[in-house]
Amino acid sequence: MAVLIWIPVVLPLLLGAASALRRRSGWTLWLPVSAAAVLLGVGVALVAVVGSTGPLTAADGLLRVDALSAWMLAVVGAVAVVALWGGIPHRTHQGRNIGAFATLLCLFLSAMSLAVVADNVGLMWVAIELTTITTAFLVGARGGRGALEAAWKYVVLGSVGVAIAFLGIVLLSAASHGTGEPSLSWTVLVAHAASLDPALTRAGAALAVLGFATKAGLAPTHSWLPDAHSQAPSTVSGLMSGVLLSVAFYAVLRVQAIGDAALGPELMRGLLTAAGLLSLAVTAGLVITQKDFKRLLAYSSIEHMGLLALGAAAGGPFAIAALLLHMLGHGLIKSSMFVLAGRILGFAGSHHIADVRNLLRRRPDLGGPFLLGAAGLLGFPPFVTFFTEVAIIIAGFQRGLGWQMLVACALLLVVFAGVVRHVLAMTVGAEADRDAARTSSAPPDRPARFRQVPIGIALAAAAVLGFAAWPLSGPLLAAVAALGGVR
Amino acid sequence: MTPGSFAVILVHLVVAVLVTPLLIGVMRTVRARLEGRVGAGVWQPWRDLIKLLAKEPTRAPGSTPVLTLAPIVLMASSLVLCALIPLVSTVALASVPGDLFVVVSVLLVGTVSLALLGLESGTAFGGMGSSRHMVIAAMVEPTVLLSVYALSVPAGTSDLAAIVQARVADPISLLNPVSLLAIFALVVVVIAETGRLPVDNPSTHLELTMVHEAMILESGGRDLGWLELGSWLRLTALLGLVANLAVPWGVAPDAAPLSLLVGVGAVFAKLVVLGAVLAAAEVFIAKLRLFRVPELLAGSFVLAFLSVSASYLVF
Amino acid sequence: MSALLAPTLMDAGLLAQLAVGGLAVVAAVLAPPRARNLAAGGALVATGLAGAVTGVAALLGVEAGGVPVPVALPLTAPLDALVLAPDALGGLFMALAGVVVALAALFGIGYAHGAAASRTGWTAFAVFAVGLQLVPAAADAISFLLAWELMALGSTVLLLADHAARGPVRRATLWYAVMTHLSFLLLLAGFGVLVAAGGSTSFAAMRTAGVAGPAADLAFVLMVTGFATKAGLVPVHVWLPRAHPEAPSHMSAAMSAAMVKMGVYGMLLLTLRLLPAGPRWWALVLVALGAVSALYGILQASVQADLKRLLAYSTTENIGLITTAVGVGLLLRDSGQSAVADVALVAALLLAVSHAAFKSVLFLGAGSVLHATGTRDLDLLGGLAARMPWTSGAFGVGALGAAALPVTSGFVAEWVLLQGLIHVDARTDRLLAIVIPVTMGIVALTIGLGLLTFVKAYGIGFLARPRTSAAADAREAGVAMRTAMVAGAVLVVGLGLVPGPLSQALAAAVAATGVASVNGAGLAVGAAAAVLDPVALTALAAAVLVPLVAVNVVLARRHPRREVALAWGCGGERTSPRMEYNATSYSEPVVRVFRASLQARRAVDVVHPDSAPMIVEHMSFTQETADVVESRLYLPATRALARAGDLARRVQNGSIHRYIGISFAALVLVLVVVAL
Amino acid sequence: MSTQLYQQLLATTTGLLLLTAVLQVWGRTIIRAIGLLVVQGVALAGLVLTVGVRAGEPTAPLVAALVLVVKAGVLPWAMARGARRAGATRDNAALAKPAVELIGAAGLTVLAYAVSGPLVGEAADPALRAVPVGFSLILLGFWQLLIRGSAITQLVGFLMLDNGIATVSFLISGGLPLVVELGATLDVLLVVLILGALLVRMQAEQGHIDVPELRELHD
Repeated sequence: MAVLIWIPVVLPLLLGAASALRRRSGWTLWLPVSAAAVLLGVGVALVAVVGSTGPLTAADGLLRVDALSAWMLAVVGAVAVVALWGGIPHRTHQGRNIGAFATLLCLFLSAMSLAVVADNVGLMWVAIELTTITTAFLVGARGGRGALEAAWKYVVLGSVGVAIAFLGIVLLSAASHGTGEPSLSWTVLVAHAASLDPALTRAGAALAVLGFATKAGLAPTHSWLPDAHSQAPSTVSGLMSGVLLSVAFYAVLRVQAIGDAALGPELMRGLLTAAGLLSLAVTAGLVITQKDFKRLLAYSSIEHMGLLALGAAAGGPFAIAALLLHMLGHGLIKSSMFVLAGRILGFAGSHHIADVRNLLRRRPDLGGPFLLGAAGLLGFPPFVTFFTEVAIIIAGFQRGLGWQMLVACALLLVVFAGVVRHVLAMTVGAEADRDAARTSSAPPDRPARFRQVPIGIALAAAAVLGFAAWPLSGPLLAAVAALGGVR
Repeated sequence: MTPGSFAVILVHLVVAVLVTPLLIGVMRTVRARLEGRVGAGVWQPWRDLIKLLAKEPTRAPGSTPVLTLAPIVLMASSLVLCALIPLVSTVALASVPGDLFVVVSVLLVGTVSLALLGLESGTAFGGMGSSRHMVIAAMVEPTVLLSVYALSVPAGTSDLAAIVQARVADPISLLNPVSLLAIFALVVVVIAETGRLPVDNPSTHLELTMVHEAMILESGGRDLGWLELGSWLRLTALLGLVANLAVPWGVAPDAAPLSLLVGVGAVFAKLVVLGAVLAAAEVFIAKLRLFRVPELLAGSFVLAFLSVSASYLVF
Repeated sequence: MSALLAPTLMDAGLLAQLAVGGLAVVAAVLAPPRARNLAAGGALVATGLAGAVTGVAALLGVEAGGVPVPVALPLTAPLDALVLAPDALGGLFMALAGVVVALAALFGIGYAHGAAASRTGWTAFAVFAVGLQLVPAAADAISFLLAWELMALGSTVLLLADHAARGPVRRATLWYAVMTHLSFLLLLAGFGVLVAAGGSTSFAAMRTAGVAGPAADLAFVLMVTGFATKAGLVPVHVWLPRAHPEAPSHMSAAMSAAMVKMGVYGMLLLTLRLLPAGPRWWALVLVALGAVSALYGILQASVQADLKRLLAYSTTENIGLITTAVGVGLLLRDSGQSAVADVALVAALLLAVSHAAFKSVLFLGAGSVLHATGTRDLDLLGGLAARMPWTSGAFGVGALGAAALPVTSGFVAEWVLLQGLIHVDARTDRLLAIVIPVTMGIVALTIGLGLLTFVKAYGIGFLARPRTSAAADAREAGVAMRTAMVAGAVLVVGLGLVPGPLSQALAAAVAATGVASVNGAGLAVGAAAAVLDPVALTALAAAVLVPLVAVNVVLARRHPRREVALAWGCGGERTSPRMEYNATSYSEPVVRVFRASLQARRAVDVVHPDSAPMIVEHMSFTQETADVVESRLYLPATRALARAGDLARRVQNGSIHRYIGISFAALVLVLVVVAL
Repeated sequence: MSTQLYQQLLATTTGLLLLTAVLQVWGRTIIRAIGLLVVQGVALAGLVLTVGVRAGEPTAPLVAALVLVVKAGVLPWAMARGARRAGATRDNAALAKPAVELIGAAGLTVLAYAVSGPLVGEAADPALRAVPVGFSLILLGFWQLLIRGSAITQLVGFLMLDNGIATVSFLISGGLPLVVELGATLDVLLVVLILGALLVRMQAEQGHIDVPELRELHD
C-alpha cells in the first residue's frame, strides 16, 4: 500500500521528464492532465485505504498519509484536472515551448503532492518552496513586462514569506529539543506537544503561520497574489488559486494543530482571525473599483482564503470539515473561472472589465458558465460553497467569535456587491453592441463541446458536492480527526 | 335577524329617500333667503330629480360599463349607508351591524364610484375633479376613523347603534371634551365628504374650484339623477349620524311603531335644523383654496387624535 | 429520531413538491421550444398545487414526520440535522406560496416569451418556486437558509431574464442581488447568534433554549432587519421598486405576492416561535417599522406613473401594515391583553393572505397590459376596459382588494386589524395610549391614500380613451393568462365573502383564540364583540340594488341611452385624448401636499418662436419624484464605498517596496506580539 | 575545544555576521555589498563549524564546507556576474536617506535583541545567547529588501535574511536534519537562479535593473 504514497510524488516527475522529451507533440499537454488524473485517482484510493486501515507511512516515516493528506491529495488532483484540462489551448494557439510548460506543470504537481504527503515539517517546507520555484517560471511564461514584474514580485515576496516560515520551523525544531527526541515530524510534534518549550513553540508556530499565510495569499502578506494571478496563463492561475493556496493553507492547519496542542487555541485563533478579517477587508476594498477581471478573481481567492482562515480560527470539527470541503468547492469553481477568464481574454483581447460586455448574448458559451461560476463563488446554493460558508460563520459564532463574524458578514456583503457589479457588467446588458458588426462578420470561434466538458464537470460537481453526504461525511470527519480531532 | 330590524331598515330607507331632496331644498332656500334671493322653493330638488330621471343619458363611443354602473353603485352605496346608520332606530341587523368600519367602507365605495366616473368622462375636468375628490377623501380618512374611534372607546364597541345607545344612557358624556372634540372633527369630515363649503362649493361651475361638479359634468339625464340623489343621500346619512351622536335623544331604542314614529320625527327635525344651520353658515364662508384644504383636514385630524388620547389619558 | 423520520403523508407532500419541481426543470431543459411553456409551466402549476395542498394540510394540523436533507458536511453535536417539517404557521405560508406559484406559472404559460421562456428562464422559475415553497417547511436554521438562498438565486436569474431588452434591468438586478444578500447575511448572523446562545440549529431546540438578554436582542435586531429587507420595509425597501417592474410579470407577481411574505413569515417565526418572550421594545420596533413603511410605501405608490412600480411600492405599504399588525399583537401580548393581541395577529395573517391574492391579480393584470400594449406607463394607457374586458375585470377586483373595499379579502383583513386596534384597553398604559391612536391614524391615512392610488391605477389605465395607439390597439390576453387572472380575482372575492373558516384556521396557526367563524361564512371577533358577515352585507346591498336596478331598467326601456360622438369634453367640441388627466396630473395634489417627503422636481420648458416671444410654440413639463430614503441614505453610502475603494487601492499601488514593507510590518508585529 | 575558545570563536563569527549586516545597510555600491556577502558566508561557515565541532557532530565539517561553497562562493559569484552583465555598479534607486537607513538598522537590531530575549531565556549556553544576532540578520535583511531599489541589492537582502535564518538555526538547535538542510540550500540556490534569470530579462526589457520601475501592475 505504501507504494500509493510514492505514486503522486514520482509519477508526475516521470511524466514531466517525458514531456520534456516530447516537447512539440500534440499530446504533450495531456501529460500533466493525466498526472493530475492519477493524483485524483490515488487521492481517492488513499482516502478509502486510510479510512479503512489507518495512516500509511513510507521512507522511514518521512512521508505519511493520514486522512487529511489523502483528502488534500484528492482535492489537488480534482482541481488540477479541471484547470489543466480546461486550460489546454486550441490546437492553433499552442505556443512553441509547450514542452517546458508541461514539464513545469508536472513538477509543480509533484511538489504539491510532496508537500501534502510529507510528515516532516522541513520536508514540507522544501516542497512548498519548490512550488514557488516551479510556478515562478509559469507565472512569467507569457513574457512581457507585466509577466516579468509579476514573477519578480511573486518570487521575492513568496520566498521571503516562506523563509519566515522556515525560521518558524527552525524554532519549532528547537522547541522539540526538550522532549528528548528532537524531531520535525508532525506526528511526533503533536504527540509531544505538552513537553515542547512554550516560548519557542509560540514564536515558531506564529512565524510559521505568518510565513505559510504569505503563500496562502492571506492578508496582509497577500500582495503578490493579484499580480501573479492576473499575469499568469489561465491554467496556472487556476492551479495556483485552486490548489496552491489550499496546500499552503494545509501547512497552516498543520502548524495550527501543533500550536493549539502545545499552547491552547488563543494565539492561533488571534492570528488567523486577524488574517481572515484583513483578507476580507482587502478584498472588499479592492473589488469595488476593480478594473481587471483576472485580478477580480484573484481578490476573490483572497476572500475565500480569508474565510478559510476564519474557519480555522473557529476550529472544531464542524468548521474544519467545512473549510476542507470549501477548499475543494472553491478550487473547482475558481479553476473553472480562471479557465473561462482565459478564454474571455482570448475573445475580448483585454483584461479590462470595461472591454467585456454582453457576454451572455455575444458568447453564451462563456457568459453562461461565467455567471454560474460567479454564483458559486458568491456562495449561492446549490453550490457547496453555500454550505461551507454558512457552516464557517455559524461555527464562528458558536465558538465565541461573535463580533468577528459580524464584521466578516459586513465585509462579505461589500465583496458580494463588488463582484456582482462587475460580473453583471461583463455578462449582461442592453447596451448597443459596439463590436456587433465585427463579431457577426467574423466566423464565431465557438470551441468544441469537448472544451466545455471540464468546466461543466467542475461546476456540476461543485453543485452536487454539498448534498453528497454519503461519500464525503466520513472522510471529512476522519480528516478533522487527523488534525487532532475535537478541540 | 328579526322582522323588527327589517322594518327599521325599511323605515330608514324610505325616510332617507323621501326626506333627502326636501333637506336639500330647505338648505338651498335658507341660503337663498339669507343672500336676499327668493330661491326655487323647498320642493325644487324633487322636481329636478323627477325631470332628470325621465331623461335619456348619453354615452360616447368606446365608453366602458363604468359609465352606466357608477351612478347605480353610488346610489346603492348611499342607500346601504342609510340602512346601516342609526338614523331613526338603534335596532340593527344582527349579522350586519352598523359597524363603524363597514359604514366607512360603504361610504368609500360611493366615493370611489364617483371618482371612477370622473375619470371615465375622459376629459380634463373629470380627471381633475376625481383627483381632488380622492385626495380629500384620503386625507379625511384618518379623521373619520379616529373621531369615531374616540366615540367608541367609552362604549367599548365599534357598532354605531350601540354607541348612540350608550350616549343616550350616559348623557353627561355628551359634554365632555372627548365627545366635543370628536363631534367637531366629525363635522369637518361631513363637510369634506359631502362637498360643502369651505371644502367644495356645491353650486359652482367655476372650473378652478369645482370638485364634485367636475366629476359629474359629463353625465346627464338618468345618470345625473342617480348621481345627485346618491350624493344627497350621503349628506343625509352623515348629517343624521352627527346629529344622532351629538344629540342622541329621540332615536328609537326598539322597533315598536310608536318609537319609530318618534324617531322619524326626531331625525327629521334634527336634519332640518342642522341643514339650515349648515346652509346659514355657508353664506358667511368663502371656499378655501384647494391646497389649504389639507390644513383644515390636518386640524380636524389633530382634534380627533386629541380626543382619542384624551379618552385614554384623561378618563 | 426514528419517530422524526417516520414517513407521513406530509412528507409525501414535501417530496412531491421537490419531485414535481425537478420535473419542471427537466421539462424546461428537454421540451422543444414550442412546447416548453406548456410543459414547464404545467409542471410548475402542479408544484404550486402540491405546495398548496401540503401547506393546507399542515395548517390544519397534520403532523409532519420530517424530510431529512442530506448534506456533505458532517453535522456533529450540538448541531442538528437538516429537516423539512412545516408546522401550522409554516403550512399557511407554504399554501400561500403554492397558490401564488400555481397562478403565476399558469399565467406564465401564456405570458412567457423571449428570455423568460428560455430553458434558463423556466429552470430559474422552478428553482425559485421550490425554494419559496420550502422556506416555511424548514425546521432548522441551515435548511431555512438553504431554501432562502435557492429562492434568492432563482429570482435573481429570472429578474435578469429581460436584460437584453431593457437597460435598467442590470441595475435593478444589482440592487436586488445586493439587498437580498444583505438579508441573507443578516439572517446568517442572527442565526449564528441564536445557535451560539441556544446551542442548536433546530428551531425546536432554539425555542426550548429560551435565549434572552443581549444575545436575544442582537439576534432580534439582525434577523428583523434581514427579514425586513426581504419583506421590503422602509428603509431597506429600495430593491423592490426596481426589481418588481423589471422582472417578467408572472415573476413580479410571485415575488411580490409570495416571496416578500417569507420576510413576514420570518418575523413571525422569530417573534412567535424562536424568541417568544421578547421585551416590549421589540414590538415597538415592529410597529414603527411597519407604520413608517405603510405610509411611505403608499405615498410613493400614489405618485408613480409606472404601473408596476406603483404596485411595488404598494407592496411595501401592505407589508408595512402586516408588520404593524404583528407589532401591535406582540405589544398587546406583552401588556397582557392577549385576546386583543390575538385579533391583531390574525389580522396580520389575513392581511398577508389577502395581499397575496390581490397582488398576484394586480401584477398578472399589469403583465397582461404590458403584453398587450408594450408599456407599463399609465400616462400612455387608457381605454383598456373596452378592449380587454377580462383583464380589466380581474384588475378591477384586485384594485378593490388593494383599496380594502367591501366585499374583498382586503376589506376583511383591514376590518380585523382596525377592530384589533380600537379594542385595545389603553387606559392603564400611557405608552399604548400614545402608540395605538398614532398607529390608527397612520393606518387610516394609508387606507385613504391606497384608495386614491388604486382609483388612479384603474381609472387612468383602463377607463376613458386610450392615450396612445399602443393602448388603442390592445387585444385581450390568451386563455391561460385569463384563467390565471380570473382565478386570482375569484380568490380575492371568495376570501372576502367567506372569511370565517380561513380566519379560524389562521387563528389556530398562531395559537390565537377569540376569532371564530359564524354563520358559515362570517367572522366573529370575540375580544371585540364584533361580527362581520360579508354575505349578509352583500345580501343587504343586493336587496337595495334589486328595486334600484328594476327602476333603472324600466327607465332605460322608456328612454334608452343615446350614443353621441361629442359626449367627451362637455359634449362640446372634440377634444384630444392627450387632454385627459393622466397619472402624473392625477397625483399632482398629493405631490403638493406631501412635497416635503416626496421631493418632486419639476421642470417646465417653454419654447417661443424666435420672432414672437409672447407666443408659445412648444411646452413641456416633466416631474420626477425621488425616493428620499434612496437619495439620503443609499447614495451617500455607495459614494462612501466608492471612496473607500479608491483609498484601498493605495494598498495595492504596484510598488514592491510597499508590499515588502507591509510584510515586514506584519513580521515585526507578530514578533512583538509573540515576545510580549 | 575548550569552552573559552568556543566562546571566542562564537563571538568572532557572530560579531562578524552582525558587522557585515550593518555595513550592508551603510554602503550603496553593489560590488561592496557582494563582497560583504562573501565575508558573511565565511563567518557563517565558521559558525557552523564551531557549533558542530563543539556538539560533536561528525557531519559538521561537511555542512560547513557546503555553506562555505554555496554562501561564500557560488551565490556571490553568480551575483557578481549578473551585476557585471547588467552593468550596474551602484544602487541608484534607494528609497531612503542613509541616516534614516542606519537609524532604522539600529532600531531593528535593538528590536531583535528585545524579541529574542524571551525565546532563549536566561540560558547559560553562549550559543543561545548569540541567537539575537541571527534575528538581527533577519530583520536587517528585510530592511535591506525594503530600502534598496536595485534588483541585485534586493537579492543581497534576501540572502542576508537567509543567512540570518541559518544562523538562528545553527545557534539554537545545531542545525536541522541533513535532508532538510540540503533541500533548503537547494531551494535557496534555485530561487537565486530564478531571480537571476528574471534579472537578465529585466535588463533586456527595460535596460536597467531598478525594481521601483516595476509598477505597472496595480489597482
